[in-house]
Amino acid sequence: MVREYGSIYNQAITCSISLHVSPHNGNLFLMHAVPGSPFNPGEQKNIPDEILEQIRAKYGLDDPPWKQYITYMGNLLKGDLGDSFKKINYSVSELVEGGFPASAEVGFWSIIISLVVGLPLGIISALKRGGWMDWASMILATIGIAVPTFIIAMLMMYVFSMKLGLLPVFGWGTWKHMVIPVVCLSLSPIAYITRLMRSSMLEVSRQDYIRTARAKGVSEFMVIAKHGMRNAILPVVTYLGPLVAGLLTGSFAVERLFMIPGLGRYFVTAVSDRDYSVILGLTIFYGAFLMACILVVDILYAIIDPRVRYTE
Amino acid sequence: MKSNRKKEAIFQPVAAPIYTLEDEITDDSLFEPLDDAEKQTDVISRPSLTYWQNAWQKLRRDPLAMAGIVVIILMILLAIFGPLIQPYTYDGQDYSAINQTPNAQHWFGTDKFGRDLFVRVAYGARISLTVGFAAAAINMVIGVLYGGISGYVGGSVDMVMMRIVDIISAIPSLLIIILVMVFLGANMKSILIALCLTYWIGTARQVRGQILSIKNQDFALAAKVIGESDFQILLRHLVPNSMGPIIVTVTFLIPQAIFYEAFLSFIGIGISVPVASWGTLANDSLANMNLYPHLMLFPAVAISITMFALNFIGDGLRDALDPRLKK
Amino acid sequence: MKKTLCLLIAALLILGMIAGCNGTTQAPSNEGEPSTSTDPSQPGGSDEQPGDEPLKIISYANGAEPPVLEPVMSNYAATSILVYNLFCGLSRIGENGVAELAYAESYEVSDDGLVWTFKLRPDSKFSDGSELTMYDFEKSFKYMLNPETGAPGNDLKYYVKNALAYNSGECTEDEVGIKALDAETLEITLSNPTPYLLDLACTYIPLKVDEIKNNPDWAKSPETYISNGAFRVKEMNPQVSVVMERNPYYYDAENVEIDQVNFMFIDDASVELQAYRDGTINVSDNLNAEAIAAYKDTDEYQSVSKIGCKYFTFHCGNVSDARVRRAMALAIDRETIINGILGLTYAPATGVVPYGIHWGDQQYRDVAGDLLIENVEEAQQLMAEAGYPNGEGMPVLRMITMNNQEDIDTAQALQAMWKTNLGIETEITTYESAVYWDVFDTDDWDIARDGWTGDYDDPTTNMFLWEAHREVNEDGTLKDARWYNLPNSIKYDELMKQTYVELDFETRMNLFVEAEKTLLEDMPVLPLFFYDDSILCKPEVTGVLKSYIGHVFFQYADVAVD
Amino acid sequence: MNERLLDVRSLRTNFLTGGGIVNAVRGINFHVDKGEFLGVAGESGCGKSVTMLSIMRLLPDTARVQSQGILFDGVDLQTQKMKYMRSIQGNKIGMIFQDPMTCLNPLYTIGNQLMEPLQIHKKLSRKEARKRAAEMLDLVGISNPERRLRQYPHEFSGGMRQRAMIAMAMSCDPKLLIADEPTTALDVTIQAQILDLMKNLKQKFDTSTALITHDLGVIASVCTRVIIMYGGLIMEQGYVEDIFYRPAHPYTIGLLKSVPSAGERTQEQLTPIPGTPPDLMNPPPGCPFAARCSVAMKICALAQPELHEVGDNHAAACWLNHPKASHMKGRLEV
Repeated sequence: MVREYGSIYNQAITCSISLHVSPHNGNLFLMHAVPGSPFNPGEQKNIPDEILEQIRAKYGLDDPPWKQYITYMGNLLKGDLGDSFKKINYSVSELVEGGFPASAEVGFWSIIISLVVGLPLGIISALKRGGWMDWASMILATIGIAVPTFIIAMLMMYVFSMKLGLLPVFGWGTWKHMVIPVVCLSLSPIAYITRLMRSSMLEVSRQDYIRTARAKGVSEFMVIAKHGMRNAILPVVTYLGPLVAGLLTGSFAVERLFMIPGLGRYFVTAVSDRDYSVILGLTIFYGAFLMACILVVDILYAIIDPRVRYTE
Repeated sequence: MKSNRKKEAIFQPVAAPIYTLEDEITDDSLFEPLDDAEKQTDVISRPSLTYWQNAWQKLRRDPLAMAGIVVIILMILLAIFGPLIQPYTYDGQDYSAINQTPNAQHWFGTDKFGRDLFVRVAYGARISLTVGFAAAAINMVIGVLYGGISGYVGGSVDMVMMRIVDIISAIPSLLIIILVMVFLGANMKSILIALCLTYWIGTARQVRGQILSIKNQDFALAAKVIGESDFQILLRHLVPNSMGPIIVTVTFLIPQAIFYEAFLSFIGIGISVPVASWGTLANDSLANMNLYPHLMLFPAVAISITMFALNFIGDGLRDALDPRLKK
Repeated sequence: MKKTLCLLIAALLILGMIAGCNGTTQAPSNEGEPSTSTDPSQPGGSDEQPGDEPLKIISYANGAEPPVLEPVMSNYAATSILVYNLFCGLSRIGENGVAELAYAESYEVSDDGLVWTFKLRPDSKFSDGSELTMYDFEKSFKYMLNPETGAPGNDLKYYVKNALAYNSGECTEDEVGIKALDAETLEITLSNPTPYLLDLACTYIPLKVDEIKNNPDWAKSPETYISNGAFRVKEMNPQVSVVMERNPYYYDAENVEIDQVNFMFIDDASVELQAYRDGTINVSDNLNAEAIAAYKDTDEYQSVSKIGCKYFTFHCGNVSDARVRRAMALAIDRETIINGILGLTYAPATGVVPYGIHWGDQQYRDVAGDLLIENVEEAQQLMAEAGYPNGEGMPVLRMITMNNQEDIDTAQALQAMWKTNLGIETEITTYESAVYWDVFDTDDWDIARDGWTGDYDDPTTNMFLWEAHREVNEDGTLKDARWYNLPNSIKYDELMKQTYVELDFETRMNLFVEAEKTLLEDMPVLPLFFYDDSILCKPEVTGVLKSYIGHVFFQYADVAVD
Repeated sequence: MNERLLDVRSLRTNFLTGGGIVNAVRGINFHVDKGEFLGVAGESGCGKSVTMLSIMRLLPDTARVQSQGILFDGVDLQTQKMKYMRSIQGNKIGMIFQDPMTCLNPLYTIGNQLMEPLQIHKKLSRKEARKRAAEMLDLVGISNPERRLRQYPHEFSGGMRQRAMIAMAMSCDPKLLIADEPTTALDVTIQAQILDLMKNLKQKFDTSTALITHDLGVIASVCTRVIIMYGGLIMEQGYVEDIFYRPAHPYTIGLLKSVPSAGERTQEQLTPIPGTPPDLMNPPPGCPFAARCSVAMKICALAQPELHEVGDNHAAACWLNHPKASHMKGRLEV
């Protein structure tokens, strides 16, 4: 069996290595084209320019981009992602290791919830098409897209922590802190998964093999759960790869609002601070993570759909 | 089959036959041959509708989709005529009327500069809707073409194209956008270009997946047999058949474009002050949301209603465009 | 066969869950003492031993986590608040907010005011009990100036002889005007007499330079973060909080009531307000309009004037007519911008030197009087004189600002006021802070957001900005305000040079007033407001000192623990 | 008259569509006896598939079924709840469909789908079900069944898939096998093999079979009795010989003329029936075939003739059988 998956494995691994390196090359030159440098006076111009030049020289920002590229590639091969320009003496890998568990935890639970809520909603609204159930789940699913996350976050904070006092307002540590962020994070994927599932379930329930299954006396539940689900889940699986990568590496808005010590905020602050090594480090980390998720999705797809295994 | 109460109306009562073979029929004329006139052979009972008319009929009967269309029309009217109804301009400041809650004079109240919120929301509609629709349309076209070609051609081309997609999605989009802004300056054009550089990836992936699964179905092979060019097959057969997921992703693109525009404007890349879009209005009001809730309420409600409307239209469209789906 | 694959996937997932779910592991750098992750949601930390009397704890928040926690390498306000609670220099800001001697027991000044000799307080120690000598002071100052360190450094370096020269590599370490004659005495030679040296000396802190040199990660873990101030580092939770405990080896340790300070990092001001309301923090220093509106009239609200002035700079090359600049300065209503639009408690600027700078025991501003009085008619008349009656013929002016809410709102208010009062059209462009100052160095703008917070209680801290020598780069090209080689700018420069050598207090102060008047005649800069710093303290927290440059000191504070 | 297995009395099935109500089946009575091989013939759209699906209750939600009774093995299916129907679907009544390419779930192995009815109805363990499934595959003529069970539908050819379908339908040795155009999608050679297979399965298990097709050739080769349907009604029913040699309904005659009789080398002209089947949205009052019948009379357009005995177990619904219409009968060339 593993032999049969061979084709997919090597295809995915070769391209993941090739991908690994390429975004980061693009990135490096891209960054040097963007104006501004990591060392700038910030709020007020209280550092004379000569000192700034000095600091930039110390970090080797003055030498031409291709030279920096070589030095960067040098230590990359040694596994050192370099130090952050902004957070002095913190290496990028330290930042990533420090931030990743928190982001992963929130991301992981929001994936679970978006699947646990999204899939059934999609199926129900497909089976009861036109009925009030279809209506209700579609409206619920649309909330995820229509209402901006920060409004939902603020409302939930207002209701659950301020008024009812059930949940702490912010901070990190116990599961209670995760409830609102996870809900905010999973609303949008729920909307997407519900719609995808509804659309593909409608498609599948019209197929002949569903009627054959019924003609075999298979119970309605089993017809949907066994025969219907497996076929209908395929488009959702393709969407899972990028979704998992995106959620597990944290979201800027949610982490900033709920003070989650995660990775999400670095994706944005690194760029506005022009913190080159953090940007590069994060891109590589995200790139690798994305490839891993896509690899898992490819394998999952092959497990579910035998036809994919055989088309060389 | 559900036996429901309307059953009788469905089945007309079986009328007793006026003649039966056994009884004597006196009227011999009954047995003259039926002349052709009376034989209406191929009578057309219902007008045959074109594909689009049929879709429109189905759409018309979907209440949610209709409500959606009405709301979108309202929003467009608001965008065009809103600023004209009120005597105020979107940037006219009036320090005697700072942070007023909605009243007769200012329907939506005023912001901290005393600017009329109704006019700003109406003006914001112009920007947000154009950015939303334009970005969604462009991204859909790019995404569908890219995904379509990648899915249809398959093999190593597909692998390469998909890896390019992964590379682009790995590069932080903010970097690309700041770069665009540097060369093109902060205005609507640069936002659109920026949004169109990174947002078509989702559609491309979805369309590729769909095309991959339907490209070797019979109708596609049949089209190939009658000599249609690959491009024709892709556009006239494969893409219309993957309308479902395409519409789903498009209804996602619009809100993402609107919120991202707000984020860009906030970090100084999007539209410059004092022009405002729904996104920036909502962002600015975040700071003192509890003090002046009305500043947050109206733009947020405007965004949400439009998104709800778009999504219901999207759902209605998806069902209507699917010929096999009987209502 | 297929089963094995499913197991593999399942294992991966479970692994992910375990990795995810074991709560926040401490930042890997904290291998040392088994620090518990304090749950920031209940103040008081988790290490309260049951039974002994409750600890006096302050939970303080001032916006996002500062990028740098090392004292030497930062020019961020948030970091200096942490640093000046952990470290203490030769002098410190006393309980009444004025500089007083700290680790220096006494000092003499040579009659030409150039050589100051400080005597170290006997048996001064670092927070790990190790000996603190004047050699540490000397080595710290030179380590900070050393070009390799690449540190923004503190303000003393502009005054000490050869300090700047050594910093730019023009001379060796020994020529710098700081020498430790022996373990107890330190001699500082200045480039010119500076009566307010004690204020500057507060920011000049000693470090264990040898340990820092061989352990660059010293500032990342409590064991290696050795300080000598009122508190020392107990715990570090990246992106969440830094916890400090009383430093027993501090020379003034007995008078420090507070046992522990939790520095919490909260990005969002409205979240911080909520945290203050439900008691998670008892001192809040990042107030938004809503917080000010809610607590302005309660005694929990304390406001201190911060010696900083928010102003916009004119590009005197592009906006060359002084009358137009004066008109634009007079035609705006600062009061409405501050209270109506921004909802803050700044004071409208009536000159360049803000409140908080003293003239003897009075405020300089009260003595010098209001040199800038808003007057729209006069402004319109000036515009007419300059040839632009209500704005006709005026080009559209380009205004640039940073992308924070206060700057954007201020810019919009100015834009509208100039349009209504003077008919002048302006166009606002916002930039990220990383890019702003690069655009500021170019010439394609007319009005630019600027501002300055002084460092010491003397008018020069706010007025040196427009001295001639700052206007020119080495290669003679004009810089910043481009207010150079004009009759008033030359007169302003002479006046400022005299203040450096004038020894009599009164005449020196009047020279400043004279200089301020000449500056405001030409108006190369448009003063808007004088900053003030407001904080919220819970009723049971007293004695939290906020200095005139925005630093917060907890060593004089007390918490009524019932 | 041997024992009745299935007795359908005035079955009517309508569909609610956006455009109106489609009367797919307008009241038909027929029966299937034990061990009989019934053929149901008719053009597409005459309601033959809908009839069978109505009996098996496999129609979509928009369908409504009404009847005076669907007696199967003594039980009136019409009144039974879904649970009972499920217990006989696949168990007592097996069903085969037209397009083998899409009738099998592409994501499950043939074995898995084959064992499903055995596990549900016969409560067999996985091992026993797998063994029984292998036997069935062997029975329907698929070589080394063990390996085949582990394969997926897309690894089977069209013919083999149809055999698998038959194996699946016959796995619980049902009393009645309904085959809805089983051979239409297959080419002729495979078609003949499938028909032979069905024939000897019938002999071996003595299951009575209802074969639905539009191809009279297929009916001639396997069926014992035939029902000709048109416009949702039964035009004629009877033994194969009666229908083929003594057709009593113009539609049947028309059908026979439009089918090339294999074997004889004649230059005989094939004459198709002009016109198109009636619109079932508002069906004609009289005989549905009246509009296309060459010998139609006025009465044909007015009233619908019910089935009239014209021989031993041979009936036709046509006004020609009325004594008064004898003069028209002459016009009909057989």
